[in-house]
Amino acid sequence: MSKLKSIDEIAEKFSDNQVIMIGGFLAVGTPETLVDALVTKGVRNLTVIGNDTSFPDRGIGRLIMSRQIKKAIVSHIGTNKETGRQMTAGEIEVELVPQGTLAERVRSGGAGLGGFLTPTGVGTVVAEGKQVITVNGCTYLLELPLKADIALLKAWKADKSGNLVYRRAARNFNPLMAMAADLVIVEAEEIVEVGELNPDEVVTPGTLVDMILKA
Amino acid sequence: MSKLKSIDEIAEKFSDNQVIMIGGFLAVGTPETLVDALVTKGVRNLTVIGNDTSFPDRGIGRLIMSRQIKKAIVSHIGTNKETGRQMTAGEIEVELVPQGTLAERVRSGGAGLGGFLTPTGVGTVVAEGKQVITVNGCTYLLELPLKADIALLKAWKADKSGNLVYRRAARNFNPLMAMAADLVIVEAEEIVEVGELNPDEVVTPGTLVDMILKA
Amino acid sequence: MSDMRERIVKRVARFFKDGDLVNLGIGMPTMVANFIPSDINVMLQSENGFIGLGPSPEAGKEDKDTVNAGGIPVTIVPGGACFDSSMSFALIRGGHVDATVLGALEVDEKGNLANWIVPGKLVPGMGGAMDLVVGAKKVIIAMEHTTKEGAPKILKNCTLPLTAVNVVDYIVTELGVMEVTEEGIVLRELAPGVTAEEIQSKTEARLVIPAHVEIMQ
Amino acid sequence: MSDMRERIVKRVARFFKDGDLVNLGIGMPTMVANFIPSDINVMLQSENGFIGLGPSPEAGKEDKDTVNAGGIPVTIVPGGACFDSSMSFALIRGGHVDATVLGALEVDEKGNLANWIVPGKLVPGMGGAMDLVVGAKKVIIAMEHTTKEGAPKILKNCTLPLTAVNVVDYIVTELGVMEVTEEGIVLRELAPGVTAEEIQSKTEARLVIPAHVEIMQ
Repeated sequence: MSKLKSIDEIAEKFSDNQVIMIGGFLAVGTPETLVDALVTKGVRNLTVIGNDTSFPDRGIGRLIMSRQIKKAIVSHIGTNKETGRQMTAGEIEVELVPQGTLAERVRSGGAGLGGFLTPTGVGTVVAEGKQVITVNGCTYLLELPLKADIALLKAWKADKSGNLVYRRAARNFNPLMAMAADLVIVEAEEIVEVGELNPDEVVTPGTLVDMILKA
Repeated sequence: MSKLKSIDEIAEKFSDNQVIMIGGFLAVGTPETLVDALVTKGVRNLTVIGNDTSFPDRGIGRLIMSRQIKKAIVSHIGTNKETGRQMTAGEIEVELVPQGTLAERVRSGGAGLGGFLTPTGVGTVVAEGKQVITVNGCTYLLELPLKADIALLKAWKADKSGNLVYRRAARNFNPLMAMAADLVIVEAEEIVEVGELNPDEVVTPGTLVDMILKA
Repeated sequence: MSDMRERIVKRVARFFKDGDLVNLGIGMPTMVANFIPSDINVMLQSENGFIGLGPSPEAGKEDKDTVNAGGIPVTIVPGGACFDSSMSFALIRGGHVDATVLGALEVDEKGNLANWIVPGKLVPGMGGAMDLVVGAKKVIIAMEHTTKEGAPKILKNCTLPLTAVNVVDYIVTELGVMEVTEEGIVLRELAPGVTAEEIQSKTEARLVIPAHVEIMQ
Repeated sequence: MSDMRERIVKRVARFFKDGDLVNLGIGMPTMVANFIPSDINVMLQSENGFIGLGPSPEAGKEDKDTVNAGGIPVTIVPGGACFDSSMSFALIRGGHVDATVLGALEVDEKGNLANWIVPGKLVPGMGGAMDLVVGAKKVIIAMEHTTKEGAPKILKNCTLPLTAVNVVDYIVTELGVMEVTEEGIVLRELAPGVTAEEIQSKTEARLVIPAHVEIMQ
């Protein structure tokens, strides 16, 4: 069965209350066409996991502006003042996670780990409510995995079986999220035939990808 | 300062009692020239971390035969009967680690994590002496990171600044070990100028590599 | 390959669905690859670092870097992908492998599995087996029903050191197909000419025998 | 750039050694790149996913995928390498970054740092700062010595929510260079024309002043 899908077939998968991971770092490496489809469909009460809430007119920032997000799990909201306003007003919940911890939590979710010990955040508000574990005299926080119903990813090239290659700084969270969601949807700048990618250059194996859209 | 070194310059770094990680899986992706140098120098009481003890005439297997190893931390010894004999006779210590746990322990060491929770090994002898942690109703073992004094790695291509590219199944533990040792020594099949590798194809950034040998 | 083994691996191959990612253990499980139905696309993972395990290369065309987890030269099919060992086991532990097929020394009613060590004798190490059986969505044991001496291998309780607890989903032997459930080991299929009494007589665990048991094909 | 800021970033750049991997925070720390001595090779990491951060591209040659952690178009120098966010922070947390340069709202005698949140006002989020200061081998704070209102930022105890505990190694301001040690904050260098009394008067923490203090260059 072909993984190449129309935007309508993809939009069918969206519904209220989903947990959605969205690749990108300040919208670089964010699948804007897939975000368009989320905005158009108007699903609500989403929990969104991503690096940041981007800018008001790009990526996750657009879902903040359209008020479709109930909770954002991100490392940074400083580039989109509306996120801070909604948070302060109690309109949305924002869980701020150190960027390295966020990346590792997504990786843990995808890798079947129950969590990991990190020195990051020890002695700060990030430690609140978390188990503190000492190993060989060093203190760590136990951080737990993140998973999602859907991952929306951006790739540079995809082959028709879903093997993905990324480009420069547009890689960021995309390969991690490809592992951590039940349904993985990719927007690719270029789609090539199976066999055209060198197996050594593939970053995300096609088996992880469910649906592919030409950007 | 050039990272290109002679085998003699490299051998100077070896000494008794070191903890050495050696890349490879059944000797595929193992730097045989660097193992040669270890054997020739005859350093003893080594702790070796690798996937397996290979075959008697290849890779880590040769260090078993030459009796330079005090302790092996590996996932498998079945292809080298001498390892089992030495272990049973109490001549060496063998810590058998599930392969995925071994890979993750090396990764943890390199990534500055204090450990991770894995479901692998729960309810088996692997769990003995380890902390068992329950998260959201699931049971995990706390596994601890591994680090080494030296990592001996094999790459397909290296540029002169140490950026590495691997080939096919020869990648295995090499990129993980590149992160987890104080001194990282690489044997490369081909050495190219800085700038010849596409930044997107580099798997191990050159900053991690200290010494490079032409295979 | 003996008829007995061929029957086992042929049946195992029918567990797979189109699009599945499958990891086959060393030995008899490896042979399952030869019987995957041609109308479905199944990708094989080799835990030493790639997806897209293909057939043996022609003589003289072996590539030193392209081997399976047993060190045997293989090929990578179009659409394959290579990765490091942490990614390989992230795929395995993370539930991205749809099925794994492994041999066993012992299996028991609770789905416990022992297949990596015989104390005082063979200590090869667990390799990737512990991760595979914990992580794969479906764990299929492919083995001869009894030991060479005729002793049962499907037990009430495993006696050997465990590979993992409560992980086995299906057991396929030359006598039949069994499913491990909360209610115990359910007999799902019987090989042609084998009776429920016969398979039970060679099994220490009590088999749950439904009204309808299919013929194993 | 003001003379004051130029003095700070020039001095920070002299902390680096040949072969160092360095991560520069957003704002004043970014400007340090322009003053790295030409006789050493320093690679810059951009935590959004690469090593080999280079200068801005020529106008019209911007590449949408090649931006720094502030989203500004940059270039990648020959010898650069790209990776995902977990690798980026494995490098950072794992101690593979030799130095990081960041601004601060407050630093204290114990090397505690507050630079990510002003309760009730600015809540941008910590981004990668918490990982960077915990993981980098050397943490260098580059900041103006006091607030715009003239209040000390180098305190006995931080009052704002912390970024991390006991992580700061050096503080470089327009007035001098200080090292955080077990014995407290030691004054290492004074800017030309600045006296120990003056820098202490603008610092809440008690400075340890050795017999010999260099002139900051």
